[in-house]
Amino acid sequence: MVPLWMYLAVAAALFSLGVFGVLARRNAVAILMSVELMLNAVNINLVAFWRYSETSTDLLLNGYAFTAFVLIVAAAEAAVGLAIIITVYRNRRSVIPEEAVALKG
Amino acid sequence: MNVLNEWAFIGVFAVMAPVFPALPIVIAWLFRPRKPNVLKSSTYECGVETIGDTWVQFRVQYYIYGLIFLVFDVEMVFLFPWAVAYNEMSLFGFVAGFLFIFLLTDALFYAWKKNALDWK
Amino acid sequence: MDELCTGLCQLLVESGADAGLAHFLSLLVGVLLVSGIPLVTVIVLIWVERKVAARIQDRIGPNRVGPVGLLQTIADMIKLLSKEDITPTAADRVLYNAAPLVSFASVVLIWAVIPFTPFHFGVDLEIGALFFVAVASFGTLAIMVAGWASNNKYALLGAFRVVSLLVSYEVPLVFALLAPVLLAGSMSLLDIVNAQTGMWFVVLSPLAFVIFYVSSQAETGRAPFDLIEAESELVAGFNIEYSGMKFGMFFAAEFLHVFTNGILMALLFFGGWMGPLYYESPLIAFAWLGAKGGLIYFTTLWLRNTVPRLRIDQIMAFNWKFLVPLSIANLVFISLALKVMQELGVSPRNLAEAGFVELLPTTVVLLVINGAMTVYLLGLLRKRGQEARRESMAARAALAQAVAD
Amino acid sequence: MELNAITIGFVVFTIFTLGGGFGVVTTRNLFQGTIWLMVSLFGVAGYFILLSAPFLAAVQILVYIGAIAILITFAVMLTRSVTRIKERYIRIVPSFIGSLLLFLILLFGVTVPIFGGHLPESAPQYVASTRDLGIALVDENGYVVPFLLASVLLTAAMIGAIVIARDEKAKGG
Repeated sequence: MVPLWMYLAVAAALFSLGVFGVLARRNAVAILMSVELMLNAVNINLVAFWRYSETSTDLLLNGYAFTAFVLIVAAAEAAVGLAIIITVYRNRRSVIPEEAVALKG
Repeated sequence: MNVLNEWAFIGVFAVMAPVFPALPIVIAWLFRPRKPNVLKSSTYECGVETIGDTWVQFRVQYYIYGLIFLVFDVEMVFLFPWAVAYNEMSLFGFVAGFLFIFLLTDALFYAWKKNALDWK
Repeated sequence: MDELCTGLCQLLVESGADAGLAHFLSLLVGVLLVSGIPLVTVIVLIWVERKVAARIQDRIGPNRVGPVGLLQTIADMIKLLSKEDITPTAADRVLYNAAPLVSFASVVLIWAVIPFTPFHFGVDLEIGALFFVAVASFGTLAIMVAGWASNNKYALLGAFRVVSLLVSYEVPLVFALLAPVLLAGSMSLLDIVNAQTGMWFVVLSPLAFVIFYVSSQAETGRAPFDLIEAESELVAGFNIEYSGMKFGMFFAAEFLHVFTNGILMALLFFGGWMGPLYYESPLIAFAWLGAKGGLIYFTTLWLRNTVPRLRIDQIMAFNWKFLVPLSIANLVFISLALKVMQELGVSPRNLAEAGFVELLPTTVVLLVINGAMTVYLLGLLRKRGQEARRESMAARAALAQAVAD
Repeated sequence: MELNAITIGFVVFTIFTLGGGFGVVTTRNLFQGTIWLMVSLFGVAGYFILLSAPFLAAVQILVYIGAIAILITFAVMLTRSVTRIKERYIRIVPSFIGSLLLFLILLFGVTVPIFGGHLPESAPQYVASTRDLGIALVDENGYVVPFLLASVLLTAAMIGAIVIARDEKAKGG
């Protein structure tokens, strides 16, 4: 069996990759993809904790069910986020978030 | 542990599955003639020269279909555990599943009323 | 590891092989045995497809190579070997070459979970029914990749249309798939077949079968939904830049997918290997499954060769405004009726242990519901058809008037 | 760690997950970036199988590779992201240092000290099945409220996205 901390280490690495992508990438679609990476890193953690904790015997499905809900949220986020990117592109011909500053004070 | 044994089978299968189509392609690669020229390997557009990017702008309707599909895909996936547990479920759980379906059907009818389902 | 190591694996260990290696080798042999079935089938399928198409179109079809042209596919493969394989300069080479492999592999992988007889199958996954839907989504992505990597406007446009068609028809497909899962109370294909001992699911929910049939016809890109092959509109679509063996792989994948869907429908709705004397020998069970799957496969070929192609707006409207609401309504009505009957004690809770007689009341009620829905739907379709005809006649009359003026 | 199916699987899926993630944040071409993202998420699905949650793995494949990949591709094409932006990064150095620091803190400040030796290395034998999840999802003591809220969220997301993305003045293309 692979020890728990290895899963957590991989999840930490994936999360950091996602953070780097969000901070450094210019294109809004790439930023959205990096956010998906971060969400999945969280999912690895949730499932790993669920699997390795003693409570999984008595139907406490917290980790399992939470992962399912994170997936739903990720889907909703992708749908709305991409729709916003498309609309901003249509109005401003740009997919760079720094250039979409119309709502700034 | 037995469950993982099943998945080991799937894993080996998944590794082997692309090998089957790759074999004839590799064999063909060994035997086939190679006479490339500029015209042959240019983009095929019925003989007309290619103008501009391939990535021409597409209509938004594709995205809207993809979007509605995504939402229904997520919904359907979570109806599977509901359907599997159907026989052992309390009446309350059954009704909750129904509510889940109805809430999403609402969204479909909204899209229908707004003509978002029309191909234009 | 020991309790897992039986059969061939045990033999290998006893003859002195390393346990891990023996385990791997026995898995590999299993995989080769299971995957051999679709790989041999696909060679025959290409011949069947051409022969059936020829007969329907009043031709003879392949009849030169081998008896009744049976070896035609082999000859074609040898011909394909000698064909030059052109990769366009503008293409993304890695993705361009990977797409046909993934497309074919995604279909072959479905066979890992198909039970051939009660005792012979690759694996019986707990999530079997979901597995084949998930695997099929690789095929959709492969088409998208093929269209993009070709770097050709027609290929990309074709891929976009095909992909939006495929994802659209996946919705009714999966909603229809929920009906057998709900009736059997399990996603394992073995459990689903066993639950049909008393009554086939096609009798319990005929509408689910019809929806599944229509949407799987669309999923495989067959007429009347054959936008993949719309030669007259998109010069063949996403695979336009492909040639030689890679082009052949896309087609082999499509042929195999059609037959795979036939087998899946036989398993999900027609009781799989159930039939007279199936318990006598696995061979008879296997023959029953093959016969049912083959018959369904034949009807899809028949349909493909007789109906014309629809326009994309018609295809999309048919899916989203008819098939999807229908599949949801079907699921709602079936689950509601079954729950009411279960609470009243008329219907057994476990279909696998219920006999034919016990299931009779359930069957009658579900059939009546399905019949009522069908009558209503036919009325709806008739009305819609009349409206469409009136509209197009009015348009034609207006045109004639304009010309006369 | 001994060499068996699980450890081999773990190594393979780690390569998929992190390699794919690396591809996502470095590739210039966003279509290839989408494919890298799918490679990474396929690796995550593999982890779910190793962790005895095959249902979640199937959901992961269906939702991400079946739907979100297609959606991102459509969005990439619609915004012509593939060809338009030449420079990939802004403020690359501080971002790199920041995320590297975050990783080191997570690994050596949290994961290893807390979970390195304390939690059991072996997991419980019994694993909940999809049927258990189905019952728990709609149970009044289970997750019925989040389950229905998720449905509301999806409805809202769909309606919102349609309103945002729809173009009133029809455009050809």
